[in-house]
Amino acid sequence: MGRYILKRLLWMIPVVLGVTILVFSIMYLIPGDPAKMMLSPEATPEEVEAKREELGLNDPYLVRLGKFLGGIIFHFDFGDSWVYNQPVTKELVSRFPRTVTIAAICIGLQIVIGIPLGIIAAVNQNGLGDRISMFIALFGISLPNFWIALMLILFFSVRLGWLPPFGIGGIKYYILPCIANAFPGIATQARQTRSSMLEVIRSDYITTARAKGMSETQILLKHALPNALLPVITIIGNGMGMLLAGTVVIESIFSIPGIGMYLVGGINSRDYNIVQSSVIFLALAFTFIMLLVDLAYAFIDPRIKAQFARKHKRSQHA
Amino acid sequence: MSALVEVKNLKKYFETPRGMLHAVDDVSFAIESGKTMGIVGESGCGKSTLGRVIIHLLDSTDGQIFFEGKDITRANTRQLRKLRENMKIIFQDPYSSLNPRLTVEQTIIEPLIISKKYSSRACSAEAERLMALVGIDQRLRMAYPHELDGGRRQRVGLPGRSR
Amino acid sequence: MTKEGSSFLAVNDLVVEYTSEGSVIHAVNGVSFSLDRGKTFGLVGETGAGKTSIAKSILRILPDPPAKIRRGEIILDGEDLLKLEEKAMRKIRGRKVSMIFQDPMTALNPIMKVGKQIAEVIQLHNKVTNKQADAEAARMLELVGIPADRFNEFPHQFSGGMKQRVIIAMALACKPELLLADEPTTALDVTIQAQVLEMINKLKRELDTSMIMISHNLGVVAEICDDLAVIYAGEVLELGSKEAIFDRAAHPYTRGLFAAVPTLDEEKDRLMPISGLPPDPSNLPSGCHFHPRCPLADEACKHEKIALREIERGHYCRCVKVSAMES
Amino acid sequence: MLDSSELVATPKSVKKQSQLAVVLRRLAKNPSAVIGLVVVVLLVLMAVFAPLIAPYPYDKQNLLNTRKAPSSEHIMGTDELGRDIFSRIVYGSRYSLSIGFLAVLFSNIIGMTLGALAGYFGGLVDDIIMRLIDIIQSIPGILLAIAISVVLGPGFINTLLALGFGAITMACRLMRASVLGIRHQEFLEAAVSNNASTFRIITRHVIPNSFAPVLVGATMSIGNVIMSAAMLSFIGLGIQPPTPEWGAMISGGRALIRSCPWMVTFPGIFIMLTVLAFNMLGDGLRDALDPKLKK
Repeated sequence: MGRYILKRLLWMIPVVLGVTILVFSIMYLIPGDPAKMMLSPEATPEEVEAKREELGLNDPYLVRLGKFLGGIIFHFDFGDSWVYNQPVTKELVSRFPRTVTIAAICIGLQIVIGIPLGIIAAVNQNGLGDRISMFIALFGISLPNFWIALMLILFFSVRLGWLPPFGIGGIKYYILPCIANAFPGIATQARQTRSSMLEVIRSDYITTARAKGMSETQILLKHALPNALLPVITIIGNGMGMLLAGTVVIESIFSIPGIGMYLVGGINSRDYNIVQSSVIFLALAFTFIMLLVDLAYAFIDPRIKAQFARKHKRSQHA
Repeated sequence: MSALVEVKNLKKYFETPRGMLHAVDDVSFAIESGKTMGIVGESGCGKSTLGRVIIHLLDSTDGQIFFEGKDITRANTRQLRKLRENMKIIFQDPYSSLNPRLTVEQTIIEPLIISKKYSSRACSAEAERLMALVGIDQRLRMAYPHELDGGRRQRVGLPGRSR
Repeated sequence: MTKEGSSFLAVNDLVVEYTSEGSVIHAVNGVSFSLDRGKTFGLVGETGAGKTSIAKSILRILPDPPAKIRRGEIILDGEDLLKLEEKAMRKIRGRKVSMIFQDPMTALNPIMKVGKQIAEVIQLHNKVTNKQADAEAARMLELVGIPADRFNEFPHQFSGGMKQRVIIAMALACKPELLLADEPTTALDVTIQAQVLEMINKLKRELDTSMIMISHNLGVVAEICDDLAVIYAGEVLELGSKEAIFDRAAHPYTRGLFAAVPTLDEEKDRLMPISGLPPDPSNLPSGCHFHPRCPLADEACKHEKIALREIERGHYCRCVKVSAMES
Repeated sequence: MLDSSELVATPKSVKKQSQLAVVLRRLAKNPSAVIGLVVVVLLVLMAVFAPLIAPYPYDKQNLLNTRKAPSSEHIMGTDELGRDIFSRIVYGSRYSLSIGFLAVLFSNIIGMTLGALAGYFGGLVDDIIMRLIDIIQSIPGILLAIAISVVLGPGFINTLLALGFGAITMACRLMRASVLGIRHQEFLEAAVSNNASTFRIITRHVIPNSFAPVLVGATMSIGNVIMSAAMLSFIGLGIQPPTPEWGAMISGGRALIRSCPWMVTFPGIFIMLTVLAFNMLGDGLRDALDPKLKK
């Protein structure tokens, strides 16, 4: 098992490098002169040139990439923001916990609500429960989360005044953002859990279990669920990607000072380094989570575990 | 009369992560024209690989293959084109040997079209003849594989002749 | 093989229908047979004749939509299984009656240890501790020729033949009185097929298990069954002891089946296949279902239903063209 | 498990059941797919005939009645510059639909080619393509789009490229998976033994049998792209006001959510309707093309 973990960790390095280089290159290679974009349109060419020099935009690609990568790898420093010259890393690190809390709550909701919904829908396929929950789920994946957020604010804050429309504080401040961000995730989780369950329910080993005289609930718990949960874990991982991206918008609507809001700020002020670093930071967080998902998958799926356990002597049976 | 097909010390090895796999290891035999040769063995003993090597779906590692007396072991693409008009393969699993998106007629005339020797009118006439030859009902001409059972699918795979 | 009275299992006039995309599929059309304790009964027929539906009806594991048992009785040890409610039926599945499936590759739970899957059925039907169940499961593994130290391995680490042995061990773990074997060797290689059949036979004798063997392979049936029924389009066309049917096959369909099997001794250049194809189960031909493909068919066969007649003691045939045999 | 061999209904009269006819017939039987298709067609008609449908030109300002609630005159009210919201939504459909179609078209063409190459040839080609896809996919789609569109700047084409780039990965994965599925089918070997050229094998045997899941994926991703485009406009990227893009309209109305909520509500409803229609159509297509249901 250790070998598998090591292999996955080793594989992380090229991915992390790849992500960083990809985002850096996108920001670098695509046309458009960042300096000109940042300064006001009336800026004279000299001013633009001075800005380019100051930001080191004239250095060749490899030099800039080397500096940027070096900064991240050796002392985890994403450099300074171009507009305010504040170190970006400090901001990212301080804001990261808040973004992660929202994402974690949303993943929690996605698991606690989405998975059972999917299982119930699959178990009584084409029944009333199935039709209703799947219709709601279909809605769920079609609603943009920023619009849900605004509708929730409109209803719960403006009309009813129960919940604060923005800001941070106690639990109350997290309710609306999490619902808005998690709703599409819950819907996707329910739909995909349902199709994974249906796939399992139709397989032969379920008939074998029935032929053994097991009750439907026993079959569901001991045979159907374990097999169906494997693909579901990957779905949770992907859902995390959507959530991290979703926080960008949710944080700006509810003005929650997370990385998302910082990124949107960077966009408005055309501060390339903030945008670049925030995207990379979130992407790395996502990659790390996907690593955890992979490891969880390997830990649960005996086929992968067995592949790497075959080296030792077969365990003596009692 | 020299044998129609002769195989001398034919070998086919596959590299696998666990070392060299000797799928076909020094096989020799000859088949007279019109005769049927049975190759019997348990699964995984290399029977299908042997067949695929002989008709050049797989390249041989060593040994020689003769067809009508000529050495075709290292046939180039042009020779292969000619050869493949005389050698046909019928597969084991009727459910995966037919393209699910082609009708019975399209499947039968596919080799005819490729050989470019038949006009479209000649193709459909030939298709009709071949269907009768292998005992497929004419009204199944436009049927798709998923509408046929195993037996009929094998018959559709039979003709495949382009001469 | 008596019709009623002391027989261990009696299936009477079983009718099973499937509904799919609007059309009704008549899979089983009034099948009746019986089986004495310790004997093996063969169900022989082409693919799609309804053999599996009969077996699944006995164990009542037909998928309810779309399948439906319209009519009939299945009397096991004097008790009609179709009348039992689900809880009681669960007591019987795996304990009194168990089943071996056709495709070993998918019949085992891929992420559960092989030994545990056997121990599960033992614990289900007997008040035993985990350790006792595991020990019994290990013993069953040894019984089917698998070293007990592979108890903790997973299905993907076994070949097709070995998987089928695990399934057999699982089916026989609670010493069932009736074993349903649905083409257990079809997915296996010939040499492994022989080993599995030989093992089933040995265990059957040791545990005095009655068995229903489903197969489209006459060789397998000849080797294992005491009596057999030839099934065509969900109906029994011929029923009798192995000797009666193999030596004095009466129904044209049965004779056609035997003629279609290549034999090693005679030099034959062309096999004698039965022309045509099994009928469409959603609209079966009237009268004798076989008449469209039957060389002897005439007007009489085309209209009324043909009854199963006893042409010889214990040998039944559903064909008007077959006269009673002077035994 | 239904024993499929017992259900093989031999074809009574084999009418000309082309693949397309079978799929369309099954699609028609699925109510949600039909609704989806109808709504999509209506939206396309609305986009095409926008000038006829919209009561007012989308940019006509009327400073006399700004921020008006929905009334008979302005069924969806007016915005802070007195422009009729309904007209802006009608015109906005042009941007949303065209971004959705074009981005998915562009990304699927590239994605399918890469996927087919990776799946069919395997080996080094497969490794290189798939490692690249892994890396691109480890950046959540919208973040990638944000990074690209920040640099490219706003505008229709830039947004289209930004959203299209991310969608390449899904199309590639789906195509590769289904090509791998049929790669070892014997009918491909039969094609080789019939002297079929590689090009003919790919175009006549491989692609027709593997494009189904990609088509389903594409239909669903049109909805996602439309939603992402709205999100980009919402955070100030992508298509900018005064162009009547739905996301930008919602972003515009955000500050006035208390006083005139209709500015935010109606565009959102249309986004939801469009995405819902494509998703319903996608679900319907998936069932209709599902090989298991083929028999």
